[in-house]
Amino acid sequence: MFRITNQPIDLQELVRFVTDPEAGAIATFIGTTRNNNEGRNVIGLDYEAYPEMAEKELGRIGDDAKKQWQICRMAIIHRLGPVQITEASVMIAVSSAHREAAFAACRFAIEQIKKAVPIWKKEVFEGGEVWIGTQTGQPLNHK
Amino acid sequence: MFRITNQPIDLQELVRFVTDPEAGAIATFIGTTRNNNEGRNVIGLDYEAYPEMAEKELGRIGDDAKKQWQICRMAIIHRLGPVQITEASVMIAVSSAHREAAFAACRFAIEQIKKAVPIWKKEVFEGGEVWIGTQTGQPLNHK
Amino acid sequence: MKIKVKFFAILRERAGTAEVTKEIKEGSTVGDLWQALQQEYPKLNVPGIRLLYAVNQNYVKPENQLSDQDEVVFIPPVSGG
Amino acid sequence: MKIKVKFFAILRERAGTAEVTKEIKEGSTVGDLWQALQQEYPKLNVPGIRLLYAVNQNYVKPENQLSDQDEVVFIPPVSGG
Repeated sequence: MFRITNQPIDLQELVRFVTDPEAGAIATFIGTTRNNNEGRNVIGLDYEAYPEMAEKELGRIGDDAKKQWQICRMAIIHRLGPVQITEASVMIAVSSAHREAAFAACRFAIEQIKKAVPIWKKEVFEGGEVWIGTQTGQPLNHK
Repeated sequence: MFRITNQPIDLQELVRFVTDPEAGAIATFIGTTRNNNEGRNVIGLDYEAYPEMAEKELGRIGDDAKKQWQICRMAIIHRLGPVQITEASVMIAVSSAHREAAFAACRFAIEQIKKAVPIWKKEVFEGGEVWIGTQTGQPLNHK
Repeated sequence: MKIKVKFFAILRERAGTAEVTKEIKEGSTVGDLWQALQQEYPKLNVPGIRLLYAVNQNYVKPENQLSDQDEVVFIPPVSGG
Repeated sequence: MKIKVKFFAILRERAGTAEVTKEIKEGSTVGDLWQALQQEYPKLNVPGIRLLYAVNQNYVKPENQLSDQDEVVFIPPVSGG
């Protein structure tokens, strides 16, 4: 299950999806909006995506993870639109027979999301707003 | 929140507990009963603890994690009694400003639980039952 | 040939539109299209920005040649998660 | 002096009881107590098992001297998680 949504994400849905009688471990990751960033008081985040491609790239992360680790099932849901402090913007769940694979694939997924999935966040802070990553001009590699 | 329980564990309860406006990341781990182990068809697991000491040791894991990583909040709940296939025996949740600490502390917690917390599982499989770890006689270090 | 261009995030705000159809000559590359768009929408030139390029929802290099009806997106630094 | 001993998991099953109170002489160590218990409950001697020792809910070494009313647990290899 790899999708984007405009609704709050339900962790139980992901965990149910990856539940598997062959699995002894489920690792999950939740990205939440935190109240500060680089010294700014953050009011909230606002996410935008290139939807068709974002879902495709999330699925590709799943495929890549399955090539690298023995995992049972994987789910990623990324939320779009405004996400308030403490709310979740992304949730990942991975099940596997043994815990090493679940942890590794879960960590891999969040790193890849931050590198390669066409989703952008605008940070709304006290005194302004900014598209994160845009000013830094960090080089990104072509895949 | 560090405790043992005879009831099914509620992941939402742990996630709510570790939710923190200073946190940008929550990592969780769920240990589940899997339908096979070392070639045996597993019917279920049955957990027993030295309860007062188990909760104390879980709390110590939390203290040790806080010394090693910058984490916001942490919760561990371990279930006792029979745990059927796909059900959870243990859940861990850790929040932190940045994801590295949450992942590391979550991983640390499950490793420590398996080493130092006085909880035992009996595996009930087709044809018998066995206290896991007992026959192997693996040496354990004094703390 | 006709190319559908979608803008997201900072580029959507700079262009003042989320989608345009652009007429461009046969054999043009993604890089050529970007040059042409910057003429038309000078604000798309964000100082220091490093873009990725997608054609029909796949990442491509700027040398990639376009075909009629392609969907092209210029991808600002992603920041999901 | 009186020592409260609790048994768990395989040792509880082997002892056939979850808790006993054992009278033992002043100056005895955890290791001494274990020897005495094995006399009384020969089945506690599980071949190859490696135990840890807890007194009043803290891990201790077998040389640890006991005090009256201590609570002692012999901890088989743990397998939580």
